Amino acid sequence: MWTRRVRSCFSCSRSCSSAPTDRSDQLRSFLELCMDRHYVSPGETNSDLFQRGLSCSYGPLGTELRRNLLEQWWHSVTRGRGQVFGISTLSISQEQVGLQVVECELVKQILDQHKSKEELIQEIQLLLQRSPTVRTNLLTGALQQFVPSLELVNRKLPFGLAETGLCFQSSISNSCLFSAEITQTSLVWFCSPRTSSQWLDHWTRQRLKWWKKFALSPSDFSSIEVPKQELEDAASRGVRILYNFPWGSEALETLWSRGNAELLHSLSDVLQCRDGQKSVPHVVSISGNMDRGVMAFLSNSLQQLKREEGRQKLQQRKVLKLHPVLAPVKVALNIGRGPAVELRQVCGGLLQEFLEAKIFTWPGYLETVGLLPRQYDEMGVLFSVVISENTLENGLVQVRSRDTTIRETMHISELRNFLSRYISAAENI
Amino acid sequence: MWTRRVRSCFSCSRSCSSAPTDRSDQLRSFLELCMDRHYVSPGETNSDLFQRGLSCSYGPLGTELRRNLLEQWWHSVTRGRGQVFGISTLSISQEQVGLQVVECELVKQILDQHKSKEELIQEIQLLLQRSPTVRTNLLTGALQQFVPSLELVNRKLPFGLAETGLCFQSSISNSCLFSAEITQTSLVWFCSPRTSSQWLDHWTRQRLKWWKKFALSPSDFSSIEVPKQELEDAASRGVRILYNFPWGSEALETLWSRGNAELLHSLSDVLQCRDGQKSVPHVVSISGNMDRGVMAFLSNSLQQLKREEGRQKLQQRKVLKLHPVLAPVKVALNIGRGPAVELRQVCGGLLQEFLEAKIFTWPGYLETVGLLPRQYDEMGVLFSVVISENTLENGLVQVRSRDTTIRETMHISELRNFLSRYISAAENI
Amino acid sequence: SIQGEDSVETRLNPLKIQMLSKNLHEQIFRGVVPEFSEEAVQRSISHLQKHQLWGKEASLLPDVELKLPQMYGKNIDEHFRILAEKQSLPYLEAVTRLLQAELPSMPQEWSWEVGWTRYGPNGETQKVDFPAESVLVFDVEVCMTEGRCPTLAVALSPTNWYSWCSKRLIEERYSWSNQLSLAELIPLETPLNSSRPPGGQWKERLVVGHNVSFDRSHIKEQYLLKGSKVRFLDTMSLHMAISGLTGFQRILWMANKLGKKKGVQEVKEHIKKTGQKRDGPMIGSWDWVNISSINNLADVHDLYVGGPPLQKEAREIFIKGNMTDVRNNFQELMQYCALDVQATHRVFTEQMPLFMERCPHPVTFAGMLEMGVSYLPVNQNWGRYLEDSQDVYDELQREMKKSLMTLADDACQLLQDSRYKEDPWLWDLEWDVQEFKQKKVAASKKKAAKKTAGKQVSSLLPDLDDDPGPPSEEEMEGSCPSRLAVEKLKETVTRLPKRRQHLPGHPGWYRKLCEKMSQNDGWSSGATLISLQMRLTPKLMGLTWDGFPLHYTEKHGWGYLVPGRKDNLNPAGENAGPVCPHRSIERIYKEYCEQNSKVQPKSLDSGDSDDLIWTDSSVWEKVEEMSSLENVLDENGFGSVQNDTKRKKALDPQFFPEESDCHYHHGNGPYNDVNIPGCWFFKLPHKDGNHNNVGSPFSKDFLVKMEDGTLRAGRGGTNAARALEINKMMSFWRNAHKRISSQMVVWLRKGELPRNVSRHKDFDEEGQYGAILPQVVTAGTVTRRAVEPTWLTASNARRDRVGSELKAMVQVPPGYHLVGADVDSQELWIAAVLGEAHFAGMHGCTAFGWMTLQGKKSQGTDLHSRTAEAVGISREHAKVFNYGRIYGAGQPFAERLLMQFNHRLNQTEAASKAKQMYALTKGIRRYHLSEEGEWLVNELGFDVQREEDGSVSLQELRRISKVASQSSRRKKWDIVGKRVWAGGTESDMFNKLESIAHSAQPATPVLRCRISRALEPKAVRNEFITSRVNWVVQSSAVDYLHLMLVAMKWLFEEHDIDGRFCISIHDEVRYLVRSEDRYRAALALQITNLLTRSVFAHALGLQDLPQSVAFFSAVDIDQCLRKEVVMDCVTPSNPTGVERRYGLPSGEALDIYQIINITGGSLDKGR
Repeated sequence: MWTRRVRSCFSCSRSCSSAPTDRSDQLRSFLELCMDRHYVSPGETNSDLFQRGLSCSYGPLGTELRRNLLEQWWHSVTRGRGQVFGISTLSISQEQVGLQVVECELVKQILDQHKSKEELIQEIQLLLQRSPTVRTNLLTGALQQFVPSLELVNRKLPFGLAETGLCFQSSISNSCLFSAEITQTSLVWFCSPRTSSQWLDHWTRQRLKWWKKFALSPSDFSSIEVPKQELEDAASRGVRILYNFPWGSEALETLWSRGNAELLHSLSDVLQCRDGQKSVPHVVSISGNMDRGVMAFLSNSLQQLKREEGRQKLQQRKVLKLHPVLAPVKVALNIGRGPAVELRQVCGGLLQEFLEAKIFTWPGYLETVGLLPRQYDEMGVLFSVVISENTLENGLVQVRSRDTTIRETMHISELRNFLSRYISAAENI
Repeated sequence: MWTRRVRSCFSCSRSCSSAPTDRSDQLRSFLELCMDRHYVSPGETNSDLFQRGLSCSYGPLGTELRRNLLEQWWHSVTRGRGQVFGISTLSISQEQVGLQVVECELVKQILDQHKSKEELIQEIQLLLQRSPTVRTNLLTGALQQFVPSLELVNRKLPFGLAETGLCFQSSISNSCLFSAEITQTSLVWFCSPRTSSQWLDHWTRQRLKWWKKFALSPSDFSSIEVPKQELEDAASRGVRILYNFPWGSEALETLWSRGNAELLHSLSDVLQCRDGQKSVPHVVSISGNMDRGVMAFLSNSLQQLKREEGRQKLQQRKVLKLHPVLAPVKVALNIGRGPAVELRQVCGGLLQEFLEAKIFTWPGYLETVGLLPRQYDEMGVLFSVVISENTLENGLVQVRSRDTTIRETMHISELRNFLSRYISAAENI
Repeated sequence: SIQGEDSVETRLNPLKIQMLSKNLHEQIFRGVVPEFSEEAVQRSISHLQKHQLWGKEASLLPDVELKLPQMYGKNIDEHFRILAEKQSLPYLEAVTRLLQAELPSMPQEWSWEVGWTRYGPNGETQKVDFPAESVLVFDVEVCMTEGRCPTLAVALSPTNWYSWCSKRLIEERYSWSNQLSLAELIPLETPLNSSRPPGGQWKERLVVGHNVSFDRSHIKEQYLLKGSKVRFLDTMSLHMAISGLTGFQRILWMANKLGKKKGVQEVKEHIKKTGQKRDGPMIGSWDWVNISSINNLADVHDLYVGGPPLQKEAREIFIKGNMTDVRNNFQELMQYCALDVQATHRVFTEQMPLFMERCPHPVTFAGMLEMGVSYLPVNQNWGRYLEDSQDVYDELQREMKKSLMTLADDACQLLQDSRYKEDPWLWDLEWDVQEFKQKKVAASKKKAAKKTAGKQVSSLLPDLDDDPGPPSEEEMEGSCPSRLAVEKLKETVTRLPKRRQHLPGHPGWYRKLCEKMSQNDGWSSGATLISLQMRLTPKLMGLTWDGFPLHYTEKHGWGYLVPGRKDNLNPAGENAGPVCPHRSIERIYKEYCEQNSKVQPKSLDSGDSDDLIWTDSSVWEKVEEMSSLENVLDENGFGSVQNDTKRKKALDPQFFPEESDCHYHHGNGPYNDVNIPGCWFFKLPHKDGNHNNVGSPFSKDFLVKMEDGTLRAGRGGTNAARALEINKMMSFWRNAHKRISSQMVVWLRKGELPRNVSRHKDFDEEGQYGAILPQVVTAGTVTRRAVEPTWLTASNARRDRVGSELKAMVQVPPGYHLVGADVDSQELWIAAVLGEAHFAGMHGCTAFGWMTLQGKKSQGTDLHSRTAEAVGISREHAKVFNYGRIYGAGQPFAERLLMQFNHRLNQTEAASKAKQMYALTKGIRRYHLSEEGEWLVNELGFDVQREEDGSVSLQELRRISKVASQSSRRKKWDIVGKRVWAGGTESDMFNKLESIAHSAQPATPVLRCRISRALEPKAVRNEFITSRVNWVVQSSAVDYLHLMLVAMKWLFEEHDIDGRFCISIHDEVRYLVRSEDRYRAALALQITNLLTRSVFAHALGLQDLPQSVAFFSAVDIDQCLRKEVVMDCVTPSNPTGVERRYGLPSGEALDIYQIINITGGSLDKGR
């Protein structure tokens, strides 16, 4: 008789009792997974950027995940209420603070001109004055769009301006300038002073809800009021939306109730001759770091299931249980036993069908990219479909679910519909 | 009897017989329309950027149009074939050419330090060496992703890497550095040297087809081989996809058959000790300027219909006949006669329904943003729906089509389905 | 005004308890100086010494010097009589008018017209603004399915009939606003579109109705912030006061009415519920059934009026029908409503004399009128609260569902290699999978699979020859062959059965959790049907009890498996079904032990988990439930004592024979009829006793066990634990949201608000201001306590309960404050003062009284600390015991509670602890011999050991009884006379309570309100004693409240304090007061408390009052309703607290000294 003693013990990777070394092990294994499974491009500098919540070079799956995330953000913010308008502002401007973009050649020319020290300094200063700056946030651009947008809403409050885009950061370490970019999201909400605190609460709830919606364990997302001493200049209140990474909490999104000082400042030319001060709305700004968001969802959805097999062999099943809407690859097509050419043809047809229905499909049937179920699980692929001999005979395919690991038989004609409905159903939960 | 003589004269704004002043009039009126209808943010510098095919600050409709265009590009390139992978690379790198990002404060510190001229020059050079550079194209990043991607395709050719993102340009005019950003699309295609020219032709055909698909008058899009003398260093052949603007043709997308020199260069560390040269694939690069693409489609879809009213009054109907897939606003909801509160409630419900179905809807029923049919036409809104008394009684609504100006009666329950199907049908033509 | 310690004002009684300062005592007790006998003082001192309380230091309070308002009458009781009579005079006159009236005859035809119609004596009709008479019998009907707008109403005055129809009834419209405005409510005092009475004068008028608070909530003027002087009399409350039934009696009454067959079943069910055994209480006397009834109008009518029964069938149309149905049956429904009015009138006519006779004190009547006009101001934040709470609730629900779905998904993995067979929880689920069915077709010939070429030679770079180049133009244009291939294959779909199988590849249990995919939009994927209540959920979570996996059986409910059983390790069972993996269970438990040996076991008594802080009503409910059992045990005297323990032994599973027992684990079991190889089955403990089955380990009672780690999730990591946490967070809103969101809020327009609100600087044009009228039944229980389902039972805000900030959503309009206070340990003091009057007529003479007055938490001399210390439990738990005892709960209650607090306690330990506690507090039962007994003892020349008071112990009694039966042929001698308690801190109190309860006509000691006829000894003899004992204290607390209401009304009127009664929740009163008058109102409240306590002291002949209870420890001046003025009411739905979210700053909590400081001790305006 076939006997094997198996004990399974479900344990989450985020168990709190783990020692520091455990944690760094966890982190390393997490980063390796991200690189191995094409979320993040390989390379130490790159994974370092990723880990610090900065933009890094993403692999195909990471690129798609971030796209999906940004798409969901955009949809939830601009489509959730009628009065939010998407805008797109420039990432370089003519203000002379922060990070400036300088044409390398021009500097070299100046340095090469054998002028006096004073002239040199003067010329360089002139050059700097004429050089543009890259943005560090999306807020400034949105504030400048306040006046043109007023017409859009017939001067009625409240309304909001949404934008996503790259922002730049600099930090100096070892006297070396370290520049980095971040994929930011920004909603700038204009409202009456009386309601600004309520709106801050409203948006906090909405945003937190949004993050939780896609999470495997939503309780890792939380919001926290910014302590008084950490408030930025203009802000009267601030809230951070945090994700509890295994190595500590980090802010994904920050909401500020900024009053109207900055808006007043940016309106200074327009308002000069009017008694406008009073009627300048208050600003609630919501800005998110979607690079860190990508990391949060990857970290959140990684489930490590330990199972002890009979002979003391410890196996670990890693599954990236990304929300169906976020998961970059929805389905993988593979071939099983049977005549390869014909099976591949069927797969090609299915691939076409799925791609047209905008279902991101992994062409696992091409021997170039075929993978094992374990690998698909680590990639977070929702379903892997096996087309085999049997399919050619009676149209039946095997569909393995990432979440249950169960293989279900389905008819080929019903696959696309099943997948579409599965994904759209998940969106609505 | 109601008599009105209407004469409509379909005439394209790009009629060739127009005099130069006519053209600049046309251009001005086109730019005004773009600004008035929230495609482009107002301001002269901004419209100047737009006109030059550079990124500008977009209004809500322009933002959405560019999003739609990029989405279509992405879909067509990455989903069309199995072997194209989307990637996302960094926009700043450590190479010391072109546009450098410098921390303003650091330069000022150096200049303030009262050092000797030599020291000054040295320090500034050092600073420049340590400062990162912003990218001017997406190609370089893609070439760096070649090696990690090889694993993805199990070392099989051909395959491609797709990316969209901001790139930066500088031009020096009046000894002043003029920096600009462009929304670029890039497909970098790796293939065998043998097939590279074929692939160039293939992609030219595909790309041109794509542009034409969304055009009102497709013949304004064309492709042209780059003359030998204009070829870039490495390239053996080049093709430009042009749009014939009223003020002349400009390139929307450029395809190069680049050989393998650049790839070899970027692989130099990896390949050092091997005889790799021969087996390094050739590169076909396809890079597009989507800011100019936006302008091309806006210009292409603007139809100006003159009509003479009874008493010699000349009216002009301007319609932005954007392709249903690209049109930012698909439908506008308005209220007609009847109890405003209840009608607004119905509109609110419809708005929710449409937004959930991802149909961008203009909440015209809010008195803040309600517009006239003429204005909707100028915005390129596909349909405007009027909810009135009648709707409350029997659920019937009036649906006015942008393209036919005809008002059709429809039942409220069938609206969403009608819109969805109208849009997706247009996608497949 | 505050005097130093050794002032001439300071007065101490002989027991060194500080009394009222001299000036106050003189003003209140009018110079009557209490006198004490030396003997009484000595008796008190030795009693206190016995309980280690004599000589304890007590610090003195500063004296209070206050000029009280002019008082009436000879003494304080007369003062209150005069006040109450004056306040209720116009209403009593109205009552008289109604009672004396010769009623007009009922109209035959009702007028189909919006608004009020008056019917003349000859059937002529006239449209009027509202009925003008000063007294009305009134009934409103609402078509429930169409919102809360009143539909029609009938009123009857001594001279005319009236009818009222709503606009929504008469005018047909497509849709109506779901927000009610004043204009849509029924006017009784003002014309349409006006909120002022004609002539500007509000008149004192009386409205009578059955459950009139419901009708009141549909009356227009009642929503106005100030003005109306209409008062309400509720025939249902009058009935409760005259003939009310206890909860248990109500069930018995119904049983009796419904006839033997059905009735017996109901009783059985009740007995089962309350955990009694088949030989439970024998209800000996059923006399009370005929002099009482349950509360509905038909039965009340039948009781007081008799005659043909009321027809209530038409009512169904209002409950289930729509407006069209009402229109179609208009005349009939009007008639129905009018008949109810007529019946109410008849009931009232019969009740009123009875009520006046049984509750003779004018304060009772005046207090009930005042109680009937509660008013809760709300603003736009109410809507926000409802939205936020529901939103957060839905969010949590989704999260919980998600966690559970993940658990289900994860468990599916056990299907592989049949690993589920070794799972300690999931081994007995249905793991079968189905075969995929397809219509048969001839098998096509198999094509040989071509082997693909061997693996590519691994090299860094690609092979350039692989690139086939771009597809040709034709390939791109023509229809793709692979698409065709797929389309072709799709045709085989015809071979599938029409009805698709539902997830054939998934295990049976999982299949049941998934929705079938259908064409409609609602389908969602995954195990969406799973819920916490399902039987498999605890198993999916891998719940363990003290380390043992949970297991469910049909017969015994939830329990757990303890490994190690050897007698049923029968290998034959292999094919019979799933086999228990007892080795896995062993391993699980071993691991648990290893883990726990590392960690210090937590204190068994986990302390201040606030789930144990029950509301008064919930403690009483429990006591009442259990007391029906105890009645018999306790009151049938010594005879049954032995029997009782015997019976218990036989029935309680604890006393199962030892042989089948598990040697290392003690619990509720084992139940060896559950035959699981290798394991014993133990049941989870149940709060109502271990013979009850546990239906779900997620019920409220197990929350504590989860918190202390007894019950925990064994796997699924955060998912399971989080699901449990969420379950807790959702509990409040789940139970309450229906009631809360259906609260009827009426928003007032600007013109309908007083000018001081609409012109206040904080008035917000965009805000909303309105009110909720809680539907308070002024005397809703047999103790005449008020009853209302939402506000009177609302718990305080708790950090982990969604929506529990409910009370704080009652928020004042601009320019107003809420002024109110909790009566400090009201019931304890009432009980204590009764005992003191009984024992030595001195404040603080009993140990219990002394602790109530002088006890200090800091010195451990207060009641709860004492109990806690004596029994070794937490102070919070002790509180529950103490209240329970005073409510009349006996030892078995304490036993059960002890075991519930600490399940590791076995029955013997619990019993001994309970016994110890009761001996210390309540004391020991002693017996006085009856005349017969005395005669017998005398005859037999028996030497009896007696106490000073002549009582004998139980042992002594048994001895006498034994001797008596031996020496006489008579089988039974009735030798027991009075039973008393002795030796405990509370013995005298209980003796007093019992003496009241046993008296022929039990009445409250202060206002002399008699107990319901259905509980008088005449009707029930010696039964329902617990209820009667409880009634003494509870009903006196109601007297206390009525006294306060009367005093407050007097002070408000006398001193022109602009405010109104808002609500009273148990021992708490709140008034809505103009902000400028708030400190004077606070002083008024303090004086009210002083006078009320003094009435109690006066009525009990004490003629003095201890300083420590004379004033409220604090009066709260606040802008919303909350337990403490500094509470921020942070909950998951209000995460930032009320201050930040709603802009509500902390209120002030002022003691008497602070108030005197602010007001200068004067109630006068503009001091």
